[in-house]
Amino acid sequence: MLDKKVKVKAIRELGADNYLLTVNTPEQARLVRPGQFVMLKCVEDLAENPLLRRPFTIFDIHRSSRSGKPAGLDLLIKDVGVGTRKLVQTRPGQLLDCLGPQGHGFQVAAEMRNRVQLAYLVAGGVGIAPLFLLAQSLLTHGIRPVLFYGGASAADLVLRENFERLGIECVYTTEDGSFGERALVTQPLAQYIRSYRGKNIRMYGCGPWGMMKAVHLLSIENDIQCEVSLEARMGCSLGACLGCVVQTRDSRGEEQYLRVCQDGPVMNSRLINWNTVPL
Amino acid sequence: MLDKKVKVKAIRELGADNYLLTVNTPEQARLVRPGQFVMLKCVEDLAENPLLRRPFTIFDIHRSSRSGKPAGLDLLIKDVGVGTRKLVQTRPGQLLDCLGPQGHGFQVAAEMRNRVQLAYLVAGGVGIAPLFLLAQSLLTHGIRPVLFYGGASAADLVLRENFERLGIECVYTTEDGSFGERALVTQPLAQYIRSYRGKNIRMYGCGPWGMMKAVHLLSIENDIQCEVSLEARMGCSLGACLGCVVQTRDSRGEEQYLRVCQDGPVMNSRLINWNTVPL
Amino acid sequence: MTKESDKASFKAPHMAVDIAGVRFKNPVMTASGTFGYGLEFSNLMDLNSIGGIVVKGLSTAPIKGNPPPRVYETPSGMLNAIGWQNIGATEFVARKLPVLMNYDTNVIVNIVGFELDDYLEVTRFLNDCPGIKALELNISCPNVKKGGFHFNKDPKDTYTITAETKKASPRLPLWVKLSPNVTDIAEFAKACEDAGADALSVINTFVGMAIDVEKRRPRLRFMTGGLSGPAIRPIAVRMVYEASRAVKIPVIGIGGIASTEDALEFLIAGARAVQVGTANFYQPDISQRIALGLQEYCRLRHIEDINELVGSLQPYE
Amino acid sequence: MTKESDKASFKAPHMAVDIAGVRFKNPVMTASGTFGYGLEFSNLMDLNSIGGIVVKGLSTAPIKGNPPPRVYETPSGMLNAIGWQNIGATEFVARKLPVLMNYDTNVIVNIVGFELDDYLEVTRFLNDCPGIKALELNISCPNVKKGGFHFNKDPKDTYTITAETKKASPRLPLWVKLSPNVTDIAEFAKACEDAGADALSVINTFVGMAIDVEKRRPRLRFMTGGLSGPAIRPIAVRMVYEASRAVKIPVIGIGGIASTEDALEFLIAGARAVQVGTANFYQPDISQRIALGLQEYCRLRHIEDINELVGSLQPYE
Ligand SMILES: Cc1cc2nc3c(=O)[nH]c(=O)nc-3n(C[C@H](O)[C@H](O)[C@H](O)COP(=O)(O)OP(=O)(O)OC[C@H]3O[C@@H](n4cnc5c(N)ncnc54)[C@H](O)[C@@H]3O)c2cc1C
Ligand SMILES: Cc1cc2nc3c(=O)[nH]c(=O)nc-3n(C[C@H](O)[C@H](O)[C@H](O)COP(=O)(O)OP(=O)(O)OC[C@H]3O[C@@H](n4cnc5c(N)ncnc54)[C@H](O)[C@@H]3O)c2cc1C
Ligand SMILES: Cc1cc2nc3c(=O)[nH]c(=O)nc-3n(C[C@H](O)[C@H](O)[C@H](O)COP(=O)(O)O)c2cc1C
Ligand SMILES: Cc1cc2nc3c(=O)[nH]c(=O)nc-3n(C[C@H](O)[C@H](O)[C@H](O)COP(=O)(O)O)c2cc1C
Ligand code: FES
Ligand code: FES
Repeated sequence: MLDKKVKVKAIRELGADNYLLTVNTPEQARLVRPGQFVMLKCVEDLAENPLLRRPFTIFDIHRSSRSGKPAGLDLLIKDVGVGTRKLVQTRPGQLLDCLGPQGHGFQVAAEMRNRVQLAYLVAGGVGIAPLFLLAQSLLTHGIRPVLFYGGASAADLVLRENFERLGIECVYTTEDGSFGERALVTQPLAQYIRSYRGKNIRMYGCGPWGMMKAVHLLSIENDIQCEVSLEARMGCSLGACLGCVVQTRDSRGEEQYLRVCQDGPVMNSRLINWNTVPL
Repeated sequence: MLDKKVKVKAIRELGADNYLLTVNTPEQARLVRPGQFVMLKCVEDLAENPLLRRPFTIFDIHRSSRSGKPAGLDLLIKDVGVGTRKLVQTRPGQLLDCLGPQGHGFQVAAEMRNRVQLAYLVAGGVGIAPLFLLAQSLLTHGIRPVLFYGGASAADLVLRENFERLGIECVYTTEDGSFGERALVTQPLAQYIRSYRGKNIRMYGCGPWGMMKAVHLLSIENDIQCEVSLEARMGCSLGACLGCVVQTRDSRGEEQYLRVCQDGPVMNSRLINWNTVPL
Repeated sequence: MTKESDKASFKAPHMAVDIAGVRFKNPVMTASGTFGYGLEFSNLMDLNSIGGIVVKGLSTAPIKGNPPPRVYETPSGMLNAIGWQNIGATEFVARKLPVLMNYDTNVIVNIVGFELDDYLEVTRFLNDCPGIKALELNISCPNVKKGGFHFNKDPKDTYTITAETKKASPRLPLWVKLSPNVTDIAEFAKACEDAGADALSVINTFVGMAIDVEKRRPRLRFMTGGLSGPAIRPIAVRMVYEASRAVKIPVIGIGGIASTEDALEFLIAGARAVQVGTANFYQPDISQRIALGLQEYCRLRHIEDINELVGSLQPYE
Repeated sequence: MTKESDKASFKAPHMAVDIAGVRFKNPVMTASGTFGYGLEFSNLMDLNSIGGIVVKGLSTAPIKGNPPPRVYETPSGMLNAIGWQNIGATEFVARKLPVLMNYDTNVIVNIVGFELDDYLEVTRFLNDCPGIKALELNISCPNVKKGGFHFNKDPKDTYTITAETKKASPRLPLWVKLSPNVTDIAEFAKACEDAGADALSVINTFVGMAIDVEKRRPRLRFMTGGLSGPAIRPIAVRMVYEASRAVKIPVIGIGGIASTEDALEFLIAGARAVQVGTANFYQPDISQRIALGLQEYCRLRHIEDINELVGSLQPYE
């Protein structure tokens, strides 16, 4: 984990208030594991509002076009409030405070090769962000990812071409039917689970609390290991403020608050007490 | 007085942290009298720090190059803190909140023509700002302005060409002797006063409290009417908050607090209790 | 959606609130000391658009106020130590009130004093003036050396001054404006209610201080000043919540309101109406915008009467 | 300029301060709850660069804390209702303290409890642990339903708990951390001094509240939370000024410090040292930067000893 002043290399509008922000930071880029995030703030007066940095998942590692070596980070940012608005209005050359990579990412280990055949990646909206590095990692380990990507409307399904370019199967759903199936993303997911019963499958999800809860329930019903990436309001991302906790239950059923920033953001969905109020 | 969202037309660096900011605002430009000011804030989130707008004197009326009609305002801004920094970092096209023209300006009346021969304009640093429109107005009324312009160093004597282009006499002083006489501005001023004794003279000043106090004392010694433009921290500029007051004495010697924003910024120097602490 | 709620979306929501028998066309007012005598803003907004104007604190005779510097900006807030400079109640009634009465909005007068008798004198005088809708007793201004503030340190003193002032204003409703610089605001709220106050204004400013580290001098000549602005809003919302639960009389929420959403926080916490203060300085028409914004909020959510919002906070179980 | 002052500009200024017999290499510490157990920041700054680290409030046994959401950002500040989640003093002493002791900085432990006995138990335990330089008695955290906060509502209770805790820590200096949610901080400061406190930490957070106006629910699950950050700084500076004038024991200034200049305000107001809180979250090495900044300030102004600044405010006559 490093704290760097990084330069904005590019900022691309993706529609539906989404932006792809690329920052130059080779040292940080080299450390990234799938599912990790960085904390960003515009470098101006330290006293600017909002005070606190904001967490963003690392969508992809930006590589030098010449050497192919890690040169920076691609971040998907949806403009939803005052902090994100400032970030999406930055221009190339501007400096950002960037702390990371932070957090506990997805478990994709060498021993999964040959044992796990399929991985269902489930995304809602900007929840797509952690799944791209994950998909690449799964492919490296010989595991076939299938993407289930849901949004309110076609415009919300940003960056889907990136997944298509990996040559993986992608299933899209929208609430208004403007693209893919008119359904919640869990509907095709449930069908796939039924058709591929018997295979050794893993599930990975990132999206709104309600969607993740539904994904978790499917994983329980079908006895599939499932990891989800969580969101929480963060103070520090360092494990120090204890502001970002989620209610969990350990194997003995003991309630405990775990820190999304350090014990997560990716957690086994069984750990989580899904009957709590999200942020 | 109007409250407008105005567009930055140009911003020019003048050196020594000074900038000339031009904003488009024909309606406001038409109302300006010499010595008046506007309250500016970058239009972003209303909640941005600093919260309060900042006062800036109107240096000149920017005129349409085609019609010659008032099209906007030229403002001299010195970067001294967080609010001015934000303003000098604006770019053409950006919007500012602009309230004004505000305040009570210089007294230059038709009846002064033929009665007053000379006007001594005394400026320290950005105190030059109100004197340019004043100089123009004096010339219109057939009164000869002489400018006494002091600064720490040559670089502080910004926009002096504008006065020279009016064809008026300009006397420069710097503390380090890098331009003009190495002196306080009041030294040549005192000499001029001595040499032109007998003429009907007026004095007008804008600059640091200490300089204005010295100018005032010279005016008293020599029985010259003197108006100064004052600075104060302002809340509202509307006369409502009573935050911007200066301690004054009326003709009967009664102490009273007058509002720099409405009763000033230009006041007869004899009104002011110069033994008080400036902001 | 039922037909009723569809119809409701076409009906303008009911925005009026009642405070001690006085009708306010909407729950938005401007706070004392931040809106002058009202007329300073008449070119910049429509004074008819808001429920009321609370004018600058008035004493019987004019007060000179504190020496400058009187204001200083702090993170998301400002300090002020104006020190009750005002033109005096007589001058106000003679020159400002007649003009203000041309507007269709309620005029409330904030009253200040050094000793109990000062308060009673100005109260008796104003009680007889037509055009004033209520008096707001200011015992919470921290910016005078000897002054009403000492009535807001012990609930017993608060009780006494409220009861006495109430007797002196038989015609006009009496609001008491409370200081946040206390351990338990509910205690003071109850003391006012018991003493006959008709409403509470919650809150005045926090006592604060800023220092020029070069000169090693206070930024304000008076040394301390009252902290206002968005910085204090979270504390103000909490105090409104506590005060409004402690009493039956209406509470008017004040402190850092700068947007419709801010105003809604106070209403939902329990305020019957709100006052906008410091924000008037940097956005002179903000009170009008908030009045419109509240109406829009209700309209979009099919809330027929803004009073439904008051105290509608749903705590977690 | 005399020759003396010319020479002084080459000498490094004396930056150490003494608090109840303990030497701090400089007056900058990190505030409890905002710096974890210190080690979380060891990759991001040099822990040896600051005078001390006040670790997260500890109880004898671990505490689970409050349900989320626990934090919410407000203008120039934040609300938190962590609720004393901590690993317990035993675990701290076994696992964190030995690592912290490798650094050349003072470790201070903030202690929390629900009842007097809880405080005494953890105090007795920590009093015997080498590597701890002082205890900071936290009776001012507003974020637990039943908890030490009630000891900071009446100076008599503050006196009692301070006196009892002091008896339980014969070896370690006892600092008492005060709440700003009181009418008169000087009264509480004096109660602590009379009860034998060795120093005062001024201030903890203000009780605040924020509301989600769409859901009409509190933003924090606990309903209220503690307001910290630059927003509260002007009030904190004033309280440090008042407290330091009321007592002879050292006062440690806390509240919204985010820059060297902010720290200087507190020292000049009367603080012997300062603690940096919320700013650690958005600028993890800020305490180190402030420690350096204070040295630079003294050097440039030929101040030979930082203690000269303490309480050096020049009020206007
Ligand atoms: C580990 C992690 C990874 C994330 N990755 C991404 C990402 O890759 N792309 C992306 O666009 N967003 C991501 N988010 C969410 C992002 O951090 C928030 O959208 C952002 O903090 C909102 O800041 P704001 O100031 O714009 O919003 P605010 O004005 O503070 O709030 C606006 C809205 O955003 C919600 N919000 C605020 N803070 C958070 C938060 N920390 N997490 C979730 N929602 C929040 C609020 O509830 C509110 O509805 C991530 C969050 C976490 C915790
Ligand atoms: C009527 C009037 C006309 C002015 N005209 C001009 C002008 O034409 N050009 C120009 O550059 N400046 C002018 N000023 C000064 C300008 O308003 C201040 O420099 C500005 O407000 C500082 O804001 P800041 O946020 O950058 O500084 P801050 O960070 O708030 O403070 C930095 C420094 O500026 C000083 N300062 C702060 N506010 C004021 C203030 N209201 N007046 C004077 N000094 C202040 C402070 O004492 C401090 O030393 C004028 C001021 C007034 C009252
Ligand atoms: C410059 C200024 C002057 C004030 N004068 C008065 C006053 O005369 N009487 C009063 O009761 N409150 C006065 N107040 C307090 C405000 O009415 C209000 O209670 C306080 O500022 C909090 O609201 P805000 O945060 O919206 O400003 C004054 C506030 C400011 C900033
Ligand atoms: C997230 C958080 C947790 C805190 N936990 C504690 C604590 O355990 N014990 C304590 O005495 N103070 C605690 N505090 C209060 C701080 O130590 C400090 O007094 C307060 O935040 C004001 O300083 P600041 O404005 O610099 O943050 C906490 C503050 C925050 C923001
Ligand atoms: S964000 Fe501070 S502990 Fe997780
Ligand atoms: S700035 Fe408010 S009265 Fe002058």
